[in-house]
Amino acid sequence: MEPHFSLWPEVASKHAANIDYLFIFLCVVSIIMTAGIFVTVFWFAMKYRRRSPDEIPPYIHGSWKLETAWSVLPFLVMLVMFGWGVKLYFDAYTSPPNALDVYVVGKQWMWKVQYPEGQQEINELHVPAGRPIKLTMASEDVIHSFFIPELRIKRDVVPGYFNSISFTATKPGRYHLFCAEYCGTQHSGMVGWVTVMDPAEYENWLASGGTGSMASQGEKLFQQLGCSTCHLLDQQGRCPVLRNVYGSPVKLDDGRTVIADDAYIRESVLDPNAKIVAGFKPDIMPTFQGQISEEGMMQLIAYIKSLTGPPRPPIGAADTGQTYGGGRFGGPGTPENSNAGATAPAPIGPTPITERPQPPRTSPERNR
Amino acid sequence: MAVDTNLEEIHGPELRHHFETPDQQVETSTIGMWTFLVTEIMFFSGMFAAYAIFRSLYHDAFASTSKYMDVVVGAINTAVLICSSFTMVMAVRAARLGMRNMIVLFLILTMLLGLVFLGVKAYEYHHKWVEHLVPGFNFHYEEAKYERHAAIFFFLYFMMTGMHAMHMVVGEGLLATLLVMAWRGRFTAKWNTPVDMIGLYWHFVDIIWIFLFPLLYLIGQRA
Amino acid sequence: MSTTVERPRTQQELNYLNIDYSWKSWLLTTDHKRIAILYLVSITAMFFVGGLFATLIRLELLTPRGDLVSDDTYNKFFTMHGIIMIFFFLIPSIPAVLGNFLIPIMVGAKDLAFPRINLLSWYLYIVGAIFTLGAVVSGGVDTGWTFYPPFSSTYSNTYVMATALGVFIAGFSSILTGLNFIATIHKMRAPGMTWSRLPLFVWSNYATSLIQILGTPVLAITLLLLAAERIAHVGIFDPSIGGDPILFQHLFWFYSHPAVYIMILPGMGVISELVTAFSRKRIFGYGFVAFASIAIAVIGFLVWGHHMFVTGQSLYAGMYFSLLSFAVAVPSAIKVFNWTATMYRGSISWDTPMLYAFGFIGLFTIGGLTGLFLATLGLDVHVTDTYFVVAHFHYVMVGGMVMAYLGGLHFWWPKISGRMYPEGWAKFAALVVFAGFNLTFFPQFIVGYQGMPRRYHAYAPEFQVLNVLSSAGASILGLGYLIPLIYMLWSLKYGKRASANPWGAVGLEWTVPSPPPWDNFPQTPVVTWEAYQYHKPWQPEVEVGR
Amino acid sequence: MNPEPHHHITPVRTYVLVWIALIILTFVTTWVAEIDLGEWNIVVAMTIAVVKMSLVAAFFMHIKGASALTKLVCGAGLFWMAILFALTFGDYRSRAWLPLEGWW
Ligand code: HEA
Ligand code: HEA
Ligand code: CUA
Ligand SMILES: [Cu+2]
Repeated sequence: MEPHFSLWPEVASKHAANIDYLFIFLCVVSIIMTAGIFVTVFWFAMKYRRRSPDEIPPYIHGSWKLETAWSVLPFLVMLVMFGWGVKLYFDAYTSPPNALDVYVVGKQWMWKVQYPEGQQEINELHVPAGRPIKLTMASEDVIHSFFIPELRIKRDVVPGYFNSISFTATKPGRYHLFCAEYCGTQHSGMVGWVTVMDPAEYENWLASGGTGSMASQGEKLFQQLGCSTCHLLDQQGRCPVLRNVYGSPVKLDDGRTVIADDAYIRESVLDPNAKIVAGFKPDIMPTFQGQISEEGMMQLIAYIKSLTGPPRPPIGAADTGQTYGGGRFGGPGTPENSNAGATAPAPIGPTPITERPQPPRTSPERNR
Repeated sequence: MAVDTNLEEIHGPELRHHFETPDQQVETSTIGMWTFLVTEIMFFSGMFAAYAIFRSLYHDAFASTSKYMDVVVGAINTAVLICSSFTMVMAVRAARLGMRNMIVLFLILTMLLGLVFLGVKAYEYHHKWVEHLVPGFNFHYEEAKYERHAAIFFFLYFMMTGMHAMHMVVGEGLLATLLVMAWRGRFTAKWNTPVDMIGLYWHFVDIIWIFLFPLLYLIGQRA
Repeated sequence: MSTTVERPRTQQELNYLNIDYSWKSWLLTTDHKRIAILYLVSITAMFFVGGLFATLIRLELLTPRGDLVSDDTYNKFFTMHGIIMIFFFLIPSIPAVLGNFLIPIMVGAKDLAFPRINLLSWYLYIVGAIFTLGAVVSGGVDTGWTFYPPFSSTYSNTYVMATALGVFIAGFSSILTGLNFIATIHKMRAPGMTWSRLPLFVWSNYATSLIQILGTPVLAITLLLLAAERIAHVGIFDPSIGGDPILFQHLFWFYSHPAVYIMILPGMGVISELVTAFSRKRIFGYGFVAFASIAIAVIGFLVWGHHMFVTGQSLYAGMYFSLLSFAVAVPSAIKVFNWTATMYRGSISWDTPMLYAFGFIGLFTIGGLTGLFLATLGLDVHVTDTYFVVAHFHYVMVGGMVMAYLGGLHFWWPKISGRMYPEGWAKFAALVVFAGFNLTFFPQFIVGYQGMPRRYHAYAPEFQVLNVLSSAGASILGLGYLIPLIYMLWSLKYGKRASANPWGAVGLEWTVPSPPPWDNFPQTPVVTWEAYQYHKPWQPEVEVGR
Repeated sequence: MNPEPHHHITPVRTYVLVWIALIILTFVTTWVAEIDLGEWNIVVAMTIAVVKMSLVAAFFMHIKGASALTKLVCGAGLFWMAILFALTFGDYRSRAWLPLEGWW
């Protein structure tokens, strides 16, 4: 991209425009306040400047009325900022049900992006214009932060957490992707590009590459790791059947009900005893702590997500020489999520806000 | 820390030059000491908060640690510390009455009880080492599924009781100073601020333990 | 016949400076005024060390490519800049120098409540500084001043332990200063010096002390836990061992947000003194201004989560932290409005300290208002961790607190040193600082909103223009700081001798000679007047100078 | 006036009674822990601890009869500790909440 100088970042989504309006509102308030104070100070300083060394100015005690006015009025203005800010905050951090999923893993010092269809990219993100996108993000090592200034969105990518963010880019173009949370030596090199394409182009791009969908890679992993020996696809094995589990409520042995979302599956793999499905015994499944990278984890989740509808035969064979489990740390039991299950009352659903369950989707719909 | 807070007063009954009256001096020391105790509360609250969060997140793992905690020993140690608080307050009372021999007697008792506490604590630490319960250095947890989270418990256990024990050690040092001063007959019914101040410190350390005991020893006893 | 006759020193002329010249009399002093001088010297040194790193940062950022130093080196620069400036310069600046010197005099006491603890806290500061500087010279530290795990606990292989230990120790220095002030203000006030007659500088330092004693211990324990985690590779922050990195952020900001008020409240106190003295007016709404300090200290403890809006903290927690952040802005607003109102119908002189006060009011307002941008949830998502934040906090810390510190230093310099500084140079320097400051940091708001992340060693080329402006400003600013250093030193020997009350200001500190005698007051003063009694002839019932 | 400088002397009897109460409470808390009260175990344990703390503070540390200032300082410590707990827990507890239905 040509370096060009501008004072305003590009506006590439509706949300970005909304943030700009809020920003402008605050600027206007601030300029009025600052100018008001500057002008008053200098006006007083000139008008009442000391004219003789032994001047004695009048005694002014204060005024309740004024004090009340200049406490309450600014606070009312601030309440507007507050409410408006809350609205846009929830916009950025909750995703609409029809959002396209993209999975992002941050590690020192690169961004790895995976699409359910199987494309993988490094330091690049391609998205169609006009469609809501939901990024599910995890970190292999330290805290990073996924930041696209032109879309005015950002969220930390915290090890041990699945944080997510959603946006709908409207303007095709190439935009900066920055890591905004300090993460060590090449923090400033952990940058990339986001390409917003119009939907047709995006379809072409999607079709052009890929080594099999995330779900199929997840399936390979499912077999390599030996999950498939206990979690039989279509009949009850030693462990629960996973078909149609994703996004639906699961009854636990302690009577609670939780929704099987990304975070729940992640926890169940890394810390199998944290939540035991009703009717099963604890201690059967070993922990996979340290054996699955965050990318692998996301593929597994995509696979489990794809297990919908009536029973069907398994896809494809196992051996592509892909290795998994390279992460320095496999990731912990998510404090966020174990807590979620422990505390939230069933009807509301224990799912962290960032991980709202979505209706299971099949691949065809995605390729539209 | 506490040593220094009180050095101020340890140096002598004479009125220091910047005070107007002895009363002012005593009141100032008192507020200083209480303020210091507030900083201590905040110091420990950081750990208590961490403890509370993890206990709520990993409840079962935390409860599973209880079988490695000797409740009887813990309870006895709690009682020992309470007794030492009692002897301490008796020393303070004796100081207020200016009874030199009683001060000395009760200070010695307090120190002895404190040492018993520390001795028992050392025994417990040793036991934990033998049982491979020292995270980072020597940790192996029987129930593998709880290993990671139990390690957090024991990390907090050692941090909290360790910090508490450190305060006890400092307290013993302070008591020793008091003892020497009392022996030399420095405390009178008119001036005995150091006994009072260090008494406050000692009771505070006792209070911390009053919370540590149920939080660390009694989580999963009912199981 | 101009032979100077050495007059025999009489008892009356002895002051805290010339009473004894030995090293021992300085290093073992328990006189609050001498300890203030010890602090003054040490924090000035630390300021220039921090400033050196700032200079290197700005040099690197002249070009988009990371060409001057390597990325690791740059990371160490901003870390050490932040740590030194915050923990070893700004936090002790006004409290430990001006507060130490003035609070006992202002309340009519002979010394702080615990003089030896006061000396101890200086030594703790020095030991902390030695550890930190030791880390700096042995290779530095690169965690950012915020020490976020798991980077700091597991990944960084720099001198994290030594630095954390340094900050830990300096923390106790800060705690002891706060404790001393609280005991002093409660119990050492002269007869008649009621709470409603206290100078606002004392009020604001009282509020600061509250934060120091209530917040700093939490920082101490947090760093201790972090250190334990780093040593033993077990702990509670690193997620790979079951911990939670966000818990660290909660504990860290529980201290560090209130700490930003440690870094502004004393400055607000100074401004209240300056505005009244140079307008010869009672402060408008004394009760409100005094109470606002306490309100800031208390509410300031309820807003720390606004540093964590994008971390994965619950969105609802984000909401209450945001709302409370707006609430804490109200008392700051009250102060700004009251200072302005104080000038109304005053008799305003344009001496240097007042110029700094003008600077403070303007720049703090800008810094504070941009704080509101950051407290606004949706907006913070975009600007957090960008240069917008960097600009915000330099506006409040450098434009606010450093300005107040310089203003206060000029105002009380005659009292501290017994000499006047050169007014012309001082005015010039104040203008240079103001101009340089704005040129340095205003462009950063813009580049921040455009999306330039902070802690970046190399950046996208389109950000260069604004960065060059900023670096240019920084060199002007650096020069602006150098001038006062030079003329202040110069004035120690060549400055005009100051009278007891060169500004015609009221307040107990102006009733004692300049420099004050070692125990401040020959007899304890009895206070019979309100604070800022500029409208009546000033007849304190204390012996002036003799 | 501030009662602290001229301490009045508490009878030994009071101290002994408090001491006995503390010892008894220690046994009670140990004993109650063995009974399964579910969620209430922790509540009971903490209540007893708070009672014990109050006894030590009120009688051994002479908060009872101390100046208002001392009480205030002491209360401030507890209050700030409560702030730390409340706002931190507020985050952890509300992470699982969903936005209101129909936000979109
Ligand atoms: C002296 C230090 C200081 C001070 C006083 C403040 C004051 C404030 N700060 Fe700032 N802040 C910092 C130092 C300081 N800050 C630092 C160092 C950081 C970065 C830390 C890091 O990450 O490294 C930071 C970061 C920071 C953040 C986090 C940004 C991020 O990382 O995403 C936020 C978010 O809410 C914030 C908010 C505020 C607010 C609301 C105030 C308020 O107190 C301001 C109140 C004042 C005013 C509002 C101005 C006067 C009012 C008026 C003139 C009235 C008129 C007003 C209206 C009509 C609305 N600050
Ligand atoms: C008290 C606090 C304080 C003060 C006074 C300053 C002062 C300055 N700061 Fe700093 N700053 C912080 C606190 C402070 N800062 C903090 C907390 C951070 C965050 C760190 C982190 O991210 O972890 C930060 C980060 C920070 C950054 C962002 C780095 C990054 O994110 O990559 C920058 C960049 O411009 C910067 C610049 C400056 C400049 C130019 C000054 C100037 O005001 C300094 C002026 C002083 C001098 C220049 C020295 C004295 C003069 C001379 C020795 C004369 C010779 C010099 C010349 C002629 C040039 N600071
Ligand atoms: Cu990754 Cu910064
Ligand atoms: Cu803050």
